[in-house]
Amino acid sequence: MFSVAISKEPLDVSALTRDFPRSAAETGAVVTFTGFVRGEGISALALEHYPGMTEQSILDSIHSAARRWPVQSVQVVHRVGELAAGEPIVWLAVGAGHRAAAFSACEFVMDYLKISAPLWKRERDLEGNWHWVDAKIADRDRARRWGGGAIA
Amino acid sequence: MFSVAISKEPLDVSALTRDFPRSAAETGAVVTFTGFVRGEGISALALEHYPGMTEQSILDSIHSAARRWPVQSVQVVHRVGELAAGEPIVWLAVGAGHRAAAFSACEFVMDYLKISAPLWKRERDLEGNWHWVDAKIADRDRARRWGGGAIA
Amino acid sequence: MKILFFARLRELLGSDCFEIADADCPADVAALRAMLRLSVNAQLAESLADPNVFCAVNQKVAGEDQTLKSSDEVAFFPPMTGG
Amino acid sequence: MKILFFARLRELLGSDCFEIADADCPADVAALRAMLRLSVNAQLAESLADPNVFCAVNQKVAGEDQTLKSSDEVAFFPPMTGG
Repeated sequence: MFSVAISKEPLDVSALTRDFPRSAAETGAVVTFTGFVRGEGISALALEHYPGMTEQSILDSIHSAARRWPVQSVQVVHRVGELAAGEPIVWLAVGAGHRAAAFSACEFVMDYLKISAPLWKRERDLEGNWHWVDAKIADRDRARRWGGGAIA
Repeated sequence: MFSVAISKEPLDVSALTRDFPRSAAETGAVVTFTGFVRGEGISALALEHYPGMTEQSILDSIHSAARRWPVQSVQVVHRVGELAAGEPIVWLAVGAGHRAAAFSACEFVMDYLKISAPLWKRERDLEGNWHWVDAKIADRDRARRWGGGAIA
Repeated sequence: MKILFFARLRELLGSDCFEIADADCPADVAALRAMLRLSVNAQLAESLADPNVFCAVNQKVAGEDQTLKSSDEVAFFPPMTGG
Repeated sequence: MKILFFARLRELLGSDCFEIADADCPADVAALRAMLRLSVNAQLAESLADPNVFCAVNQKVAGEDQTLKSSDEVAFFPPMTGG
């Protein structure tokens, strides 16, 4: 059960957590990641995506993770549009039999989402001016830890 | 904000997720782990603890993680008593500025909780007989990945 | 043939797409970049020359030598900053 | 002086604690294990000889040479299986 959604509405992390699919017989571990807008020096954040390609790209990262670790369910919801400080940007959950697979797959999908999903952030500074956020070299290096051909 | 609780009542993971402390200015990442009773071949699970030592031991693991990574808040709630298949056993959340610290600290605390917190599982098989669960060598090896002196 | 632009590139273009006649469809991505650089403002032209600016063909990131046909969906965008 | 037992060891003892006279308080953990092995059933005695069975003194895991006094809280338990 792999699912990806792009949402213009605020993410209800508590409801997503409650409804995340699990098997009472087989799911021993669920790892979630939630990314939030950090309000340091900014008054708002806006996210733009490439409809269709963004969803497919995240799904590709999930399938790539599922070939590496025995995961049962993976769900990603990514916010777009304008967000205030403290709002969730992205929620990701991985269900697996055991925790090692759940932790690794969750971190892997986030690392690849960061460098491969067409999403772009702009920040509004405290004077009200919008600036595009530069991509981080560190994100690319982090994703490379997992070795080559990860998205293939 | 580090907190540890042992609960005789079922864990409400959704409410715990909703109430987990965050700073709108500084928290960019929250990683959670939830462990569940896997129902394969068992009809129930029971957990016993050492009141006082169990809480302190988990808190020691949290402090040890906080010395290694810049985390802002860590919360652990561990269930004891009798549980049915599919019920959460443990919930752990880590809030940090960035995801790398949140992922590492979350996995570290789980690894150390497994080998250092006085908690013991019994399983009831499908015939109704209770059996103590043996400790896994793999858990010890997993915790050792983090290097020596981790709990010191 | 519509060429889509996203984020900073869209702002530089002042529009989210740029049209070229189907008959003018270039042979590959490199040729498309070269053609576009002659038609857009200096700042966007500079961005199109940047190897860190991606080209996607039919919603997959494409290399410079990927061949093009006029029915392809082509897009240019800067490095991703989601998550 | 009360010695606490948990999990499988508690079941083998048939009780969650074992009392010894304060005056009989052994010098260290190794001496306590040896003393207890003479007082309990064979299965529990075997477990107490197992180096994988932990001894905690005042709620901290203790080595065999840790000295004891009669006011210490001492506990024995098998390897942990929580989480």
